[in-house]
Amino acid sequence: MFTRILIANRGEIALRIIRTAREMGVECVSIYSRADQSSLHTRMAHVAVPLGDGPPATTYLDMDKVIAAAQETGAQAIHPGYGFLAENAEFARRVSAAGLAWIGPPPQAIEAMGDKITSRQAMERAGVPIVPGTEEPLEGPEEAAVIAERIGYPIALKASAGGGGKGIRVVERVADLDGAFRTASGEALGAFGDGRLYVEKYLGHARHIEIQVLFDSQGNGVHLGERECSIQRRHQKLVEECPSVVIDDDLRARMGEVALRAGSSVNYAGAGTVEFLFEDGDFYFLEMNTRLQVEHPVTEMVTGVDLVREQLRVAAGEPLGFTQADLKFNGHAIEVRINAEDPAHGFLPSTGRLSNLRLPSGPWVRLDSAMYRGLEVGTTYDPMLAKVIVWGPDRERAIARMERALEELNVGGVRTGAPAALAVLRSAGFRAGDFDTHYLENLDLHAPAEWEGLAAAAAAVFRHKRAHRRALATTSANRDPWLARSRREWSDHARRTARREMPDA
Amino acid sequence: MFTRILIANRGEIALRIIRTAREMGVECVSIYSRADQSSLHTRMAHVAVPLGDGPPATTYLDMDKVIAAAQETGAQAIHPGYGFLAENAEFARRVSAAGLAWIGPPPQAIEAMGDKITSRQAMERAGVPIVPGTEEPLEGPEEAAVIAERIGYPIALKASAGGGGKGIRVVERVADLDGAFRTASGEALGAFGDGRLYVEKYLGHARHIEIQVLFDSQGNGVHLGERECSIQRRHQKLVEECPSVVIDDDLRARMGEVALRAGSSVNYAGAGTVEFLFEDGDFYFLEMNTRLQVEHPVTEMVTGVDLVREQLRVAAGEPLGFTQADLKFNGHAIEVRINAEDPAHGFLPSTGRLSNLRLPSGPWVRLDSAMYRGLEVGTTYDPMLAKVIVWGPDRERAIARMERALEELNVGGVRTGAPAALAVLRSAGFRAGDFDTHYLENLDLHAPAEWEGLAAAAAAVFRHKRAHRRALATTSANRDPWLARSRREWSDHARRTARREMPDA
Amino acid sequence: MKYFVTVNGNTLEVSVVERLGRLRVTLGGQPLDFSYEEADQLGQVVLFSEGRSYGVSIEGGDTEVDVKLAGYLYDIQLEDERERAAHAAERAATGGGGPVKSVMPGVVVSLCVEEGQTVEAGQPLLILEAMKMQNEIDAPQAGIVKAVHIVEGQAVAAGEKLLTLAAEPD
Amino acid sequence: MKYFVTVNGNTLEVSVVERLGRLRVTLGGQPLDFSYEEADQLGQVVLFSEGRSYGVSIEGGDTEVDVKLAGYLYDIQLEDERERAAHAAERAATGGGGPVKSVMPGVVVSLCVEEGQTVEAGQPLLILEAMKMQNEIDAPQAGIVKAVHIVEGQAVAAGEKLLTLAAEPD
Repeated sequence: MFTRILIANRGEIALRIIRTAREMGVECVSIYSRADQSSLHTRMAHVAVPLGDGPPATTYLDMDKVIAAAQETGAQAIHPGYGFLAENAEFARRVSAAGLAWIGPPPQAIEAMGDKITSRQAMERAGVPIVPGTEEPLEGPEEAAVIAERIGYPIALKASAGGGGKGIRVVERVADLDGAFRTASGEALGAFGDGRLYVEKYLGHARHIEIQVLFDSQGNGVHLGERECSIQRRHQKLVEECPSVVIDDDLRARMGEVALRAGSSVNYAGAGTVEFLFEDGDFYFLEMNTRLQVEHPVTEMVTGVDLVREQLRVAAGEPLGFTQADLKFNGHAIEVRINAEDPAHGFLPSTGRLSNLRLPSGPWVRLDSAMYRGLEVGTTYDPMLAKVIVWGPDRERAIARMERALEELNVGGVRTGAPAALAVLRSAGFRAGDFDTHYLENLDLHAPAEWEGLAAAAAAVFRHKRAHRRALATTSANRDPWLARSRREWSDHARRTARREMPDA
Repeated sequence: MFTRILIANRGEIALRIIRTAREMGVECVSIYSRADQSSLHTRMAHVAVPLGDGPPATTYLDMDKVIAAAQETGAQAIHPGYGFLAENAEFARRVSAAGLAWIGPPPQAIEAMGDKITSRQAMERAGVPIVPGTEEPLEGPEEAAVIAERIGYPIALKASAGGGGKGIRVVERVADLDGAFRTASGEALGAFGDGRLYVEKYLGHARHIEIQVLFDSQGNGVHLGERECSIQRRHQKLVEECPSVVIDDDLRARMGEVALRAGSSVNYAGAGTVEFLFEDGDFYFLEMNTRLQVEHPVTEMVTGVDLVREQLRVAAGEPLGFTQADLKFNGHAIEVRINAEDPAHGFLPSTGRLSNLRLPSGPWVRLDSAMYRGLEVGTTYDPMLAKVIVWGPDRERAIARMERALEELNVGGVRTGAPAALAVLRSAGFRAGDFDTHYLENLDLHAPAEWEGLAAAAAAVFRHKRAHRRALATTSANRDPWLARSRREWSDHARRTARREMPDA
Repeated sequence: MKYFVTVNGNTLEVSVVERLGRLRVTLGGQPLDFSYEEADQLGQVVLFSEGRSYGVSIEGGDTEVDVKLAGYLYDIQLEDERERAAHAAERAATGGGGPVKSVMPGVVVSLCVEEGQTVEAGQPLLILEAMKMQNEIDAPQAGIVKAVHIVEGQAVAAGEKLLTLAAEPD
Repeated sequence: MKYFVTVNGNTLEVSVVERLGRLRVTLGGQPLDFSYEEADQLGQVVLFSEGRSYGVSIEGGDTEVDVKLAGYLYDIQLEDERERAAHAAERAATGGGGPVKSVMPGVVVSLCVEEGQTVEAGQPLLILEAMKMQNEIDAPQAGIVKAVHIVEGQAVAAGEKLLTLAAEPD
């Protein structure tokens, strides 16, 4: 096993990896931008390497800097987390060329799965079912219109180089095609440096179901069951669970077998996820994510397998050491992502300083979080601040536990998607297991009317007390005009420095 | 099921109960003393009833007030937690007499097990093995000396009415008997209002192993395996685990059977724990705790059973609905108690205001805590602030996970026993499973020499920076003597109020 | 003091009077059994009302307050009588139009309308990129684009005015 | 500034000099590669030393500091040169005796010695009840009880003087 690894990431996933590495006795090197110098991943590492003051392109995405940081600190391997350089085959190659181990699949597997179009072709050849649509990039909206006519509306325009919901637009009718093509292509160009799009039949009431797989470099592979990820907003997952209510043992075995075939066909190694659309008992290959996924904890809670540990073991050349038959699925797990966003305003990003944190804990509640009091949430990085994960012996109890955990959670200073997740958990359709990827779009996300009056009264008293405190301050300051001025100056100064001078406050 | 219950407790256990009740859709009434008005158990309840400003005797221990609070708020049942009124048979009777359900065993069972002496007699009749010693209260130290001569030193003096390590003294030789008798009796008188003591053979290298049992009121009973609680300081448990390395399936079944027999003999109902001393393959009945125990979470993590849920179900008259064969033991769990105490100074209590909290979380880490920033830790209540619980697929991984979690934990403002727990987890004897109830006494609890220099340098820089800040403040203040005075006055005022005026700080 | 409190689109009248440290709160003219205890100085508040207690979190300023209660967020706007009158006068002057503000910091990647153009409610006004997502900013009501305050490529802060709409003359 | 830093019973010499915002630290006369960044104002500090970083927590005052590092607590006493000289003089004057202070708040339930009595190291001086436990307070060294500052039944604060011991004359 490695004695020291570098984690080429930040936020909750960097912490997640640090935690397992520490438990394995493996030291961690963190890298950090100036903005992240007080972040938890910086504080919890054994060695933290500054990458300077700049946007991701000159820090977390700068391959030279990242590899140099590993070499200078004696790290033997690099874990990319998710996002950033996690699915960059060139980076994987350069890591290996630098004599370091890459904690991820072989670069060829990343490449084969990284391009939506070639991956569709490869999967078709491997006998994996796929959704009807194009495989070549579209020339323009006109070509999209022709294909849409053939496969029928609604269709989805997707970025060839895309992922994570960026550069995707659903088009219901030909009139919207031009505009959708323009914004999707622009977004794809901005996000991936590649504005090419392809088109696919849009399944109207599909569920998003994915299979976690794990391969060692000796060619052994197992699947760890499915994750149900249909609760999405803006094509971004919000609530995930394991298992799915629509997948029985037989279907799990069949989807697992197909997912393993997909991985084998590209000589996969390490942890990966094969995403499917599921509709009316049929499933279609969507894409393979050649990395650890945000929602991996629900699989961990149900199987007891630490996926990061397995990633490190596989990267160090160890065989899995267990077979499909050794894996047991126990109970039910749910994850809710805590994003800085405003569900009442179309999930637009929310920014601010985390001033007031009340974090959920207690029985069977897991918190994977990078939050701390004082954290500045801006728009430079991904808005995901934390994940709340719960386990229960069955789905009903897991839902009740997550409701309880979300009631305990309070993130002050920004708005988060947690109230929307709570609305999902309390909705009849979700509880009955009857939902698809559009479920959240149609849900009423207003806070319940029951407490409107109480909330209104509380807000009025809040303002009253603010005014009262201001009045008191003004009265005492007004006694002497000179004092009033000096106090005001001091007050600004105090606002910046008082807590520094009062470590015990 | 009840729709509303009252929780006659405070701290982490009140929160623990609130969490399960919320998940079951049962509303919670909390009671609180003036000192606890901002505590989490007060904030997280559906209804919180103030019991006035006073010591436990006039608040949490005042039976009239507690029962009145339940009646006034429409609670249908009372959960006593542990400590306070949990093992008070009179209270249990009065709760029932008031028409409320008692979430605990029948008063007769509490009584039968509450007196150490009568419980020993009852267990002897039921065929449960017991430790040699007296059953009658001692007349005085002279009688203790006579019996000690017969059963051999070392002996243990114990409070007849005792529990929780209070009123216990181990005596190695006759010369120490007088003093030990006096302090133990005084402590027992203070803690329980009853200074009577009994004497028992003190097992020199025994382990403390206990069996969790659960009975419904229809007479069905199951055991949920053992807990290993040998890591103790001052007769108080510090580290607990499930399972124990010395208990195999056969022994677990035998001890479970004996524990069930002990419970049945007193017509037990609800959750309870039968404590044993274990030495050289033999086990002796120590006592039965007729309540939920502090360390119950390790059993929960390994069995998946929510013990508080089962308590509520049993109290509501529901049958268990599962049998011994349905219970599966999965993996290994460890708990560390976070007490406000100073391991470097004989675990004496530590008091202060929690100024700086960094709480562990992440994969398979559970935190049962009543801590929040600003909490005043005094000497009025039990010093236990929180419990860290981890699960792992095996003992080795659970230990590594707990080490990681304790490294993440920081409780600023008071000292805690966490470093001592870390020293235990890292000691060769503990890792080998080779320890007894004296293990902790003989452990070197000094922080490792490795980082002494670094810590010394950090402390010096800390002082340097304090001095520097003070110098800066003095220099700028000295520019104008009038200003210096006003600033100093403001500064004192700011210390008290600045945070109130800066909610975003 | 009397406040007009808007929550979930409903405007409620709340009056708050404090006498000798005791709060008296009315909601819609009816007295409310209500107490308000600050658990810390960060916004954690314990409310007691009608025999129930609520551990809530309250943050904001004078006119915009977030109340978090039982996991839900109540996004609340407050006006006192003077502010309400001023806002009503302003609405009367602009015919119900007003500024369209950015709800988040971002960059204007594309402007879809120009000054003087008539727009329908829901029509895209511009595309704002934030956190690597392109977000369409739609017209909150039908009207005429009275002024455009930004240009393509411009970085805007949260709360910054993007355009001003005027209600269409009848 | 030079400090005498006592940790785990060892006294180390540390000097700290800050020039133009850069720290220069020596430990036992040897330069230490050391940086100190405050992560917040509550005591969370990131140390960098000899190619490693450490997320530590530091609390205390000028002479008593708790450094928490990797889950361990380093209980540290600091003296500067002036304080060290003063303490040495004090020890010389009292012959190595000094006050016995309470390490916790509690109530004196029983006093086991009286003024003028000779005590051995480890001999019980009094019993202090705190958090419902009776704690024996033992003599830290052999000596003579020079003064008793408390009476039975008295409540004492942490840090309060209980007795003063004087070293026994040779």
